[in-house]
Amino acid sequence: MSVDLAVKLGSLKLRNPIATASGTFGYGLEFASFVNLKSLGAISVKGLSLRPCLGNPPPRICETDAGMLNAIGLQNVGVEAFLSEKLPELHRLGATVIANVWGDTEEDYEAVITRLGDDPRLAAIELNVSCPNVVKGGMVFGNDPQALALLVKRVRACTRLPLIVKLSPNAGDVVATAAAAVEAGADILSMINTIVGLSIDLEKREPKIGFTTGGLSGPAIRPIALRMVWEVRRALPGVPIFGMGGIETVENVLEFLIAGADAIQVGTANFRDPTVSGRLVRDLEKWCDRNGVEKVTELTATLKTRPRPEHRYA
Amino acid sequence: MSVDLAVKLGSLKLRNPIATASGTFGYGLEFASFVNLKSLGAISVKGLSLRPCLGNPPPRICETDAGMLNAIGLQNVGVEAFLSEKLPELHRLGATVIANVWGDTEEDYEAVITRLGDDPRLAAIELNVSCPNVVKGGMVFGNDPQALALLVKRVRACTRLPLIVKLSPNAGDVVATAAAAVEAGADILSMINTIVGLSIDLEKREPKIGFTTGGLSGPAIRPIALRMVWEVRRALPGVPIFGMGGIETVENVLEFLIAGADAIQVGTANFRDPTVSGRLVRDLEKWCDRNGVEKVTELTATLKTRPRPEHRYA
Amino acid sequence: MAVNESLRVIKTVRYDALHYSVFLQAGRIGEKAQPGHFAMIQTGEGSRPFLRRAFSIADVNSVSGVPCIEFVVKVVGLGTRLLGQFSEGAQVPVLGPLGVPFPLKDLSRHDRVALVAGGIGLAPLLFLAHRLSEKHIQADLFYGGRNEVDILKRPEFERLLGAPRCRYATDDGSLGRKGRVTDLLEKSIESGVVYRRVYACGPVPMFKTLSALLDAARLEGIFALESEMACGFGVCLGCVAPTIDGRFATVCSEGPCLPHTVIDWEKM
Amino acid sequence: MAVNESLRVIKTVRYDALHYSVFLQAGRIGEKAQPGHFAMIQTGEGSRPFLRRAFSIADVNSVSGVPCIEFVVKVVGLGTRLLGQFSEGAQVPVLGPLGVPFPLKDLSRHDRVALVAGGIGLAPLLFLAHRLSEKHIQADLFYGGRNEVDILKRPEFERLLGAPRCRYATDDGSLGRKGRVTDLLEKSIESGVVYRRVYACGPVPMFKTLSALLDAARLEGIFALESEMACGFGVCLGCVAPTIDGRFATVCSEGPCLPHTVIDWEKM
Ligand SMILES: Cc1cc2nc3c(=O)[nH]c(=O)nc-3n(C[C@H](O)[C@H](O)[C@H](O)COP(=O)(O)OP(=O)(O)OC[C@H]3O[C@@H](n4cnc5c(N)ncnc54)[C@H](O)[C@@H]3O)c2cc1C
Ligand SMILES: Cc1cc2nc3c(=O)[nH]c(=O)nc-3n(C[C@H](O)[C@H](O)[C@H](O)COP(=O)(O)OP(=O)(O)OC[C@H]3O[C@@H](n4cnc5c(N)ncnc54)[C@H](O)[C@@H]3O)c2cc1C
Ligand SMILES: Cc1cc2nc3c(=O)[nH]c(=O)nc-3n(C[C@H](O)[C@H](O)[C@H](O)COP(=O)(O)O)c2cc1C
Ligand SMILES: Cc1cc2nc3c(=O)[nH]c(=O)nc-3n(C[C@H](O)[C@H](O)[C@H](O)COP(=O)(O)O)c2cc1C
Ligand code: FES
Ligand code: FES
Repeated sequence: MSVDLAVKLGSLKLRNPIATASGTFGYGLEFASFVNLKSLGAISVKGLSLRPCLGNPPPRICETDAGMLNAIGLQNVGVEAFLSEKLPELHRLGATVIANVWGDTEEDYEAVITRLGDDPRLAAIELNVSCPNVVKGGMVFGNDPQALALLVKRVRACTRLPLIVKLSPNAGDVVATAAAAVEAGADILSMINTIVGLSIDLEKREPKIGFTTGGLSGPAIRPIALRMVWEVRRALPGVPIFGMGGIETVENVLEFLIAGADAIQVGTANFRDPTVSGRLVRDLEKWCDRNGVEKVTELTATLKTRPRPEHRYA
Repeated sequence: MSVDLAVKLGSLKLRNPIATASGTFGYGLEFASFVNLKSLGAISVKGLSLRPCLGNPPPRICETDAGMLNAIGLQNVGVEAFLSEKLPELHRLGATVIANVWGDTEEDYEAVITRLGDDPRLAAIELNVSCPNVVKGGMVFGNDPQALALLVKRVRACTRLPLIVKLSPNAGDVVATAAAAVEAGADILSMINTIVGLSIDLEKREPKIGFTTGGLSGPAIRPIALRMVWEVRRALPGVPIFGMGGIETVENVLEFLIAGADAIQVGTANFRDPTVSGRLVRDLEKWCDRNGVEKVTELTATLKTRPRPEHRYA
Repeated sequence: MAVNESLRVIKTVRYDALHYSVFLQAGRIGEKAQPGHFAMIQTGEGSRPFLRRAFSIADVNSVSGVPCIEFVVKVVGLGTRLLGQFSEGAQVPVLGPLGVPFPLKDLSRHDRVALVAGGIGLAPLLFLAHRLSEKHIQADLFYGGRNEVDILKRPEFERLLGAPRCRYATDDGSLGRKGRVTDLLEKSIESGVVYRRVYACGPVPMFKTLSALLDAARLEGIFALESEMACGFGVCLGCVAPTIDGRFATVCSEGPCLPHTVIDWEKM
Repeated sequence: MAVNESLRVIKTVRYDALHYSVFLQAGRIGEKAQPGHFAMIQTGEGSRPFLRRAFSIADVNSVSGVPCIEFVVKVVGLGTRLLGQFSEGAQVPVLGPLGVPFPLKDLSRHDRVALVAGGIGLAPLLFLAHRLSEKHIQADLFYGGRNEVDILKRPEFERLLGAPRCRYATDDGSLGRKGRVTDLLEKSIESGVVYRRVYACGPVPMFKTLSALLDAARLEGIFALESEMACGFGVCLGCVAPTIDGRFATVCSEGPCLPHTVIDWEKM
């Protein structure tokens, strides 16, 4: 097999298009015995804040049909511990690391990104402006194109690393937020974060999640995620995209590439099977080989659509 | 069993809160051998337009994880044939009928509702402003609070029947469209219509749906639908709501009632099991009986939520 | 009127890795079934597959004295795989009989008809062959597949219709004539046989060729169509096929058995 | 280090309508397992249930010479129902051994410990009882349930620990003392028995009562906690429990076996 799996998202070069999604792959190291971290396109680590964050009180997760809700509340070790305890080991293992970051305010975002600076052990910074499980910050930026543009402009000045902006599917018009982020300086878009959902414990008449609502992820949201990737690709054809949402199989990966993603991130599937990301790299290579695809980039954004009919009446 | 299942949505009185959703129950008559139509709370018929509509070219449906996509394109027999061929028989069978209507333009909506007028064989009119599978009309109204308000105001003048406005989950802020509809004269809200999704045929590199995108329905969207019902109920506590989205079991029904729906509509589940709606009525009665609930309205909007924590840092 | 019932799995017979017959207790569906009817079957527990799957009723018969409906199935995905894995005695939700069956009443002993099957399209034609044989109507079978393995139920067809009346075509020539099944029918027509009606079931490319052939020979064709279905009884409007008068016909309730002249084959 | 492997179902033994043991081929997980460890098991095919389910390793033993891991399961929903329905020979994805096991090495023959089980909480304590018995450490079992049917594996516990050391409590008095299992332990402590350590597994209300009891008696407790889990190895941060120092501890990787003094029982 001599399939070329390498992809370029602007200046971000990945050995293959299979990355892992923030919050579903810990700090990467926890998966070292299940996946050769070096074999992955990239690893987006759990969302980092300036100070260690405790997260939301439990219950934080529940299962739904073909998916799950979570409201972790961005519990993380903080940027200092990440730099001193996690990143050196990730670097030693040859992982391509994306630092996913967040804050309550614009200043918080600036501070954490400034702390990461242009660290050469990082491949990119991913701005989480779309977490639905926090009271401040998070989705507030992601759902308002203007607030988002201001934020992106400010943080853009804090690093020379490629800047990925992770979009919220909860905004009405994902193309509008995408355009605002790009206009303000985003190099790459990643999409989608989780969709706000609710699930109820009948006995208690309480939400199953302590935070009341949680973010829906998993195969249930895949058609929605795929549609959004396609919409944004069509509207902004030159902007590189990380697609995600319910990816579990190589067929799912291919759907996202064809719809317009340059690379993908595997999320919730890592919980169901911790070896899945490594297997998807191998399956993708095999699929390309069997189907005469020499470079995986041949597939990107090749969806053929038909013209849409207007109503016809009898 | 002497459980009182009756519910009131404003002036719309139903013998129980189990209705069937437009587009998933034909014109009702097709189900007469599977369900005693009189035993249902109500039947919302397939979306009617002034003239018979041919719908979209196939393929129109495909399966997804715990759900399906459809882009039927509102094929229907037209309001005349409905009045002459379907409604008399529905009326004879004792069904409580909701006429779901749509148009390409405001004038179209007005015309079809004027034709239905105050027909005493109808219990209510449901305005579909949220169909994602048409080029004109449909979702264009549903996603823009201002356009929606103008439309609702105009059609409100055309009938004295209770007016239900069916909301789009594809708008960014469902509370804003809900408020606009109510402000403009909607008596009842129904939610949610399908969520725009995409699914791809890998062999052909074409969308599985001829219209490219389709509306996602079924259990996959239930957590999202439930969250939206809860949000709107909280924001507009006095406005009656028909909740729907992935309802299949009595537990699902109860979730919606507790979240804030006064009644529910069963959609895609009718395809998986044509007898489901009748069974849900019986199951609801049994559940109430077993759990000491004398009136089903005791359950409505009884979700107990906890205060949401702000971030806490270590 | 269709019935929604839970039917017991009586037996499963495997022909090869991809094909099998599953026999379900006949129930009320079996009593009502006619050739061309189909059923919607919930092929797995829980929500995978999410929708029921459509299968032609391939025969109504009996297994050790138990009245059964037989389905002949080709594995193409999850649903068709799971349906073959039910253990004996399992209860399977079935909705049927559905659709418009093959027209049959107007045939008399003097008529001769043709059955054209492509691949798994044999299923409804098998049931039809049984009824034709009971009615002593002469029928020629033209049955095509990719190779010998695709040709199922040969002994049964030959017993019902007479071996000389059964002709086969395979893409690789491993059974019968090498080439398309429609070539067999064309030969027969050219040789002067007059068919009162041609019943067919198979893939769309076969239907297209056959349709042109029938038009040229001015023969009546009844095709049993397939389509992705959600409900199976005309309410979702998901299964439509374009008609020559510019409408969309529901394959499940206006079909599946339709005159070939109704469909706009150019748009298929 | 946890292993992700596919293990064969060797045998399933039903105790009653709600309880059973399933024996899986031991694999590398069995080699590494210690009392208190658990495993995440994919209990159904496809996406229902969507997430794996957590089960304590209840023993590592052998069935007809095949090394096995045993899980003792109570049916409470879909996953626990399906796990009991696999046929012999089915391959089941298992991730394990996971979590922090019970501390055991520091015990000597002179120590006496207590095991407190509530309901299905017997599972990790059964494995512990095996190891304690091998090490000849004296252990008293206090085991509570709603009724006699809830009390599983009695002969095995009594064989391992000695029948007089096994005491039971049921809500309805159908076995042992009527009342709470913690009352049994309290009696024993009051009678002057000194426990080097109290190992416990059961529902949260039991843990709360027990925690207060241990605090009052100044005894060390190690509790095997439960929680809803998505990953089972510390990456989703979904399974946390509130700690007395105001943090949230991951039950799957900081636990499941934790000193009772770590958890903030008021917030549970
Ligand atoms: C009226 C009717 C009668 C049928 N009779 C038979 C029969 O007797 N025996 C038999 O084996 N099959 C029959 N089929 C086809 C059968 O319904 C499909 O093979 C089945 O739905 C595929 O399900 P799956 O889950 O295995 O495959 P999926 O995983 O759903 O799909 C696998 C492939 O099959 C295609 N497919 C899916 N559904 C259909 C469908 N309804 N029709 C055609 N292709 C489909 C998909 O596009 C895909 O390429 C019939 C179909 C119809 C509409
Ligand atoms: C570390 C650990 C060890 C366990 N060991 C055992 C064991 O040895 N034997 C055994 O029978 N069970 C054990 N459990 C509990 C077991 O994981 C749950 O019973 C199981 O996940 C329920 O799945 P279900 O699909 O049957 O139920 P569901 O349909 O998911 O839920 C049914 C009910 O069970 C509750 N529930 C769901 N998941 C859990 C969970 N992880 N913990 C507690 N309650 C839950 C739900 O809130 C609901 O009320 C253990 C749990 C943990 C965390
Ligand atoms: C438990 C959990 C935690 C998550 N935490 C984060 C996070 O910290 N930062 C972030 O940007 N996204 C986070 N996400 C979102 C995922 O990265 C991803 O966008 C989403 O889950 C959709 O992909 P999936 O369906 O494949 O899981 C989290 C998702 C889950 C399920
Ligand atoms: C095949 C199909 C056709 C539909 N047609 C209509 C329609 O004509 N008018 C309408 O208001 N909603 C229509 N809907 C939306 C449903 O009424 C319902 O809002 C949606 O499917 C969510 O509910 P469910 O998940 O229970 O199906 C249709 C849905 C499906 C699946
Ligand atoms: S399958 Fe629903 S209309 Fe034909
Ligand atoms: S279950 Fe995922 S962190 Fe514990």
